[in-house]
Amino acid sequence: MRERLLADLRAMWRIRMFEEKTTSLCQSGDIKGSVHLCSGQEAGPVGACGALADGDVVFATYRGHGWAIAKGAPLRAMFAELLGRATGVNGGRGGSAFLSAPEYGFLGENSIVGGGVPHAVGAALAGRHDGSGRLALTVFGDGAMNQGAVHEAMNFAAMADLPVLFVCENNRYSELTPIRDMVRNERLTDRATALGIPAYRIDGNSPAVIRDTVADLAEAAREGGGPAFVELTTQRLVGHYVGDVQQYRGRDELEEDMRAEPVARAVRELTEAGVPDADIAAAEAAVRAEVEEAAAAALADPPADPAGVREHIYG
Amino acid sequence: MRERLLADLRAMWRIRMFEEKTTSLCQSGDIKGSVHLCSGQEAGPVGACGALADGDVVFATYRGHGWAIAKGAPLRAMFAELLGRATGVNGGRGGSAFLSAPEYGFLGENSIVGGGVPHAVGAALAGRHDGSGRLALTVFGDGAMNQGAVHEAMNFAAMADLPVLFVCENNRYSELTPIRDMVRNERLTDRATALGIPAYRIDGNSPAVIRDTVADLAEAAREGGGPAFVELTTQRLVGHYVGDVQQYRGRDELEEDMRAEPVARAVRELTEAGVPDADIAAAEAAVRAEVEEAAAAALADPPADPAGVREHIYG
Amino acid sequence: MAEQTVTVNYSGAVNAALRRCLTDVPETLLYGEDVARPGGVHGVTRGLWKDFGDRVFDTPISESAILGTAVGAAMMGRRPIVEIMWADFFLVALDQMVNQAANVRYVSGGRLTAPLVVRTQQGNSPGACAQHSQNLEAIFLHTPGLRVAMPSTPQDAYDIMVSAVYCDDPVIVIDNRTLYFGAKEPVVTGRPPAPAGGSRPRRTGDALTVVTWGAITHRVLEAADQLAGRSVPVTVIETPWLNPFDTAAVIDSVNRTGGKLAVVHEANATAGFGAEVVTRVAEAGALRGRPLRIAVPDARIPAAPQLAAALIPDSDRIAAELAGLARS
Amino acid sequence: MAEQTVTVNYSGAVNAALRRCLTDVPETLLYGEDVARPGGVHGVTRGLWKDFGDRVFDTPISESAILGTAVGAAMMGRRPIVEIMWADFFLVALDQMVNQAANVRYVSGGRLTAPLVVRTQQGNSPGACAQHSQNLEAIFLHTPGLRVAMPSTPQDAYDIMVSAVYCDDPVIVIDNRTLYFGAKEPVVTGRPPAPAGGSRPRRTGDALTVVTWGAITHRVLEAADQLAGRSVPVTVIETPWLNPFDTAAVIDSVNRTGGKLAVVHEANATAGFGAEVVTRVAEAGALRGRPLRIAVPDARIPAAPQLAAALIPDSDRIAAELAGLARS
Ligand SMILES: Cc1ncc(C[n+]2csc(CCOP(=O)(O)OP(=O)(O)O)c2C)c(N)n1
Ligand SMILES: Cc1ncc(C[n+]2csc(CCOP(=O)(O)OP(=O)(O)O)c2C)c(N)n1
Ligand SMILES: [Mg+2]
Ligand SMILES: [Mg+2]
Repeated sequence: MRERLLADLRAMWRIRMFEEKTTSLCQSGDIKGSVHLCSGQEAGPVGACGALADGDVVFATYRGHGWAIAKGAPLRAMFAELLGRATGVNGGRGGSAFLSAPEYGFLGENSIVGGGVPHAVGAALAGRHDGSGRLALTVFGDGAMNQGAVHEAMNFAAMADLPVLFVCENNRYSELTPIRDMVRNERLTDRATALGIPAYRIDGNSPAVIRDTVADLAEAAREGGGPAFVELTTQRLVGHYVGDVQQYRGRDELEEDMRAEPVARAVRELTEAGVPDADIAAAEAAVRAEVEEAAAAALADPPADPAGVREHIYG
Repeated sequence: MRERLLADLRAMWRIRMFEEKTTSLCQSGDIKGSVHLCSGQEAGPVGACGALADGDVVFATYRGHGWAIAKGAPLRAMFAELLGRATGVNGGRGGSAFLSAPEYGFLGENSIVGGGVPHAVGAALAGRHDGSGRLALTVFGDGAMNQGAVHEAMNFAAMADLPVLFVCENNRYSELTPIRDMVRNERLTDRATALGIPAYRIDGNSPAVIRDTVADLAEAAREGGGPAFVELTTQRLVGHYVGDVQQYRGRDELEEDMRAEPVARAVRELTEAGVPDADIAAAEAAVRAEVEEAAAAALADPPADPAGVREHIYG
Repeated sequence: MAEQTVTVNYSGAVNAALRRCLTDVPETLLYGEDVARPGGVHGVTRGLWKDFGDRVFDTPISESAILGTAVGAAMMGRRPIVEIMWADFFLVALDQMVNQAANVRYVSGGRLTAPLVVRTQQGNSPGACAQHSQNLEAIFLHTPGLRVAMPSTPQDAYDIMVSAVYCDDPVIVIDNRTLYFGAKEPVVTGRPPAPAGGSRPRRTGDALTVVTWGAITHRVLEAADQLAGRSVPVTVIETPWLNPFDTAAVIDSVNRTGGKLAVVHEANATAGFGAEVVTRVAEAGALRGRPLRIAVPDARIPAAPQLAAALIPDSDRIAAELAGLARS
Repeated sequence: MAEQTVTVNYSGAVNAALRRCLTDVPETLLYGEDVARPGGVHGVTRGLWKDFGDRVFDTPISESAILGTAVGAAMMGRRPIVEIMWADFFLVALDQMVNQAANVRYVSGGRLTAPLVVRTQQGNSPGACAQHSQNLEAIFLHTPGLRVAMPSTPQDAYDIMVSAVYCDDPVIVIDNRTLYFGAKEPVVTGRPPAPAGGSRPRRTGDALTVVTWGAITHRVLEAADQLAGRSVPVTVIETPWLNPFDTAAVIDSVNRTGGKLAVVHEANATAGFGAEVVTRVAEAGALRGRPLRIAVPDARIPAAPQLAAALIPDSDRIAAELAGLARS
């Protein structure tokens, strides 16, 4: 268990440090445009992807760096994508908010709220006919629950008994607006239940809890049980986008989030479990070195070449 | 109670006979294009509109003749609209599936499934600010529950505590497809409940039950209780559109529907209550005369004049 | 599949093409509202569900889910053929075509593709309301990444559907319901799929060039025949493929007809694709004098048939306006 | 309201216009995602919620509900001003503009109207992805019943917003976010609302006429100034109102510049509104020689700034192409 928690912590650090490095690359002007970080939400991708099989696919949102990384997208190619380098996972065309890494089963972020959710349902439909029986996981936010396409996609998956996991990362905010002000019934799982989809609201800051839940639901779905819905209660430690000063959040709330967030919590749990601080520090240093190295390599990569900018519009 | 039931029967006959006359005008070629009848579903408009106040407004679908008539749209102007006459409620521009009669609080049919539902929410929002406190009722079918705009509109009304009544006429079919095949959980009211909207599934073939329920919900909504949802269990006695031969429905089912439908049922109840057949027959004859007269007048009305066809595109 | 001539109407031709693709292309799926058991509200997909089992199915009234699942399934290697019952209904789910399907290949640099086909039908028919009468091809033609076709004959309905299914890009095939139950005609089936694109010279004459597409093509041909009778021979080029568009054939013809160009479409004039055709010819320096655009004026379409008829050009009006251009 | 000159940037000008309308027009409402308490993701609506209470509110991420409720509220006599945060997001709810708002007046024969305003912003900014970079005005311009404006200066941002609110038709006002935080300029406020329409002659010169709109207007003006320096004086007509479009002013100018016409827009070329402008001038018989269309090529917009820059015309490229036309 200690080993696994340490492994989870490493995996979460890779994402956290990727996001931190990304922040400084935004501030230095190397990365242009609006960037949405998942700092504080690392337990979701680490836990969920840990329960997926190789052929399974993930469809995420603009806040999807962590999901791409957890599915195996290389850090260097991820940095390169944000930096507009030729070596980026999409050669710089996707950018921070719309990148994909299909070779790793990461079928893409999406910058339209709810836009990628029906894609996951279609991927599961494809799996029924291509013999793979593939499971599709789609992750979206609390606010996306109010977008029509999400409702339609969930009902479609329920109707067709497709193996889709709908993962709602409830970080309590949609951009600058709290979800509690936008819904009358805050139990978002009720919406899935109403469609006949088994739904669970779980601790979104525990990779282990998430992994175990997703593993069970994935198995049920593969056996023909149809879709399932999981709400992860979590928090954003940073603004909606890099530069959002979050005037809309009180200090107490932020401090509470700092205590709850999965990285600090994993460190606490490991210490309590008797893992020496030195070992933890060593692990942290190792991950940081890996992340810095990847960023440095990406920064040294050649920029995407405008010469090819009109290729791949049509086949 | 006998008086009220007889009055309800008259009101339902006006709609039923309007639809029957419309059918023959389609068959004779006087009415062109696809026409959707509400035969079998008359209890909804008669019961619900009976519980609305004058300033309240109704937004319906292409299957909305009955709702327009129940709100007071004159039969002659309704026939004239379907016939493309200048005297039509919209001078022939709306037609069977997209007509409105704003003077009577009938804000329109809509030929886009779910398209009119957010309009009702907006009308209620307007009522909050124009001092009317107007209640808005929107009616749609079972299949419309799977359309994103309906989900969005219901959540919006719930979030803003707006006085909107969402009325779902569940006639068990969406065009040629049974709703039970398109959803996993047939309790459609669960979807409204999940959004925090009180929801009721009631006898859609009893004007009295519908009127009483709507009256209670309307009062609660006016007092600031926010929206409510009512599912009317009912049936279509005819095809989705005039000409639909309904191969997808078994004879037994149709016979059962014939027994359940509100007009025959009202006649039965009145007879059981001791109302002489002669009185019932007299009432029926009177309504038929009114409907025939209205149709004849509309047929004699001048066709809408193409000369004005480019007016009213902009103000 | 062996080449063979069958005698079918437009809807039979589409059905035959779908049957062929479902048979020959195992990756295909066919779904949409009422397309399976009911065989489609216009009967176009009749019988396919029986023969292809769960590859053909009915869906909820959820256009975003229909189109969105098609995008996802196509990303994973299927070739979904989905139906949007009326083109007007695309508007509740256009995101899935413009923001989603059109971006898949480009943004991934070709790592992903979206080889899906959307079948729809559009235009006015007597009594149809304003929400069931629009011609929306220009919206799709303004969207890089999408392919668009509007056949008007049973043979093209068949050939274009087959080409669309074999095409590796998202293709929207737009029928017009008034054509579905036209006369039966011999249709050659079973030929190898042609690549997307190409145009159809329907009439030849040196007075002017008319470019048109979709159901109104038949009115243009009637008009052309009237004019031929009045010894005003016009060239009619039908462009059932609008993307890719056969610009070269159009320019070439305009050069051969003294730079005189007319474009006829059922969509309303402003910002319709007719303007694009005129502009391409002008950019090529082939245009002489004033081009003629015949289209529905910028109004909504009223339900009463005589009102709609006052807006939609018929063959007499088309002939009169073309004659005017010929004289100019 | 008294006439007064304030010094504000583009976003301040929009804010001032909204404040004025909320003050003077009691029927107005202002809502959309993050527009109230947060003051808008771009800060454009900052402070309005504090001063106008529940007439200004935040909504769920439900564009169909935002636009649809605006249509319903407008039918009942309100003048809702709603925000679609990015024009790209219209595509999840276009039904409410094209099938709904645009039909209200026409189909009811004027018994109902839909005097709503939709504020949005569009276009590319460095690093923006393909789903946040489109220019979609042509879709709205192809829809009879809608009004469309694309201001590029603080004064027009103010004046056009006021005109839009007083207009009795649905109006879409499209900003470009790269303009929001430009330089502060004196803006005259409090003048009586002007009717929708009109154009702005920004430069005069007899070499040719350039028609443009939106943020790219500034690049066109830089190009025009370069050319003036090289004694190639061009006329630049900015058309911030695209519907109604000032066709007369454009034709008149083309006549005065030897029939030479260029159109510049940030939207991609094919079926963009530039083709409509070219066609109207050609139909009027005012076009001489080949028109010039400067636009983004038909591609998606990649995120990397240097890639997007290779597609979006800058002032040098515009100047070079205009010079070519002038020489032709
Ligand atoms: C259809 C659509 N509407 C609005 C937006 C603008 N937008 C981007 S992110 C966002 C908030 C989403 O909140 P949530 O779903 O909770 O996800 P989170 O950002 O919290 O992860 C909004 C409104 C969008 N991208 N797409
Ligand atoms: C957005 C949209 N999709 C599809 C259609 C085609 N259509 C018209 S009626 C209908 C069935 C609606 O069923 P239901 O909601 O149960 O209403 P009912 O007709 O039974 O009253 C469909 C699919 C449409 N008009 N609009
Ligand atoms: Mg959130
Ligand atoms: Mg139904």
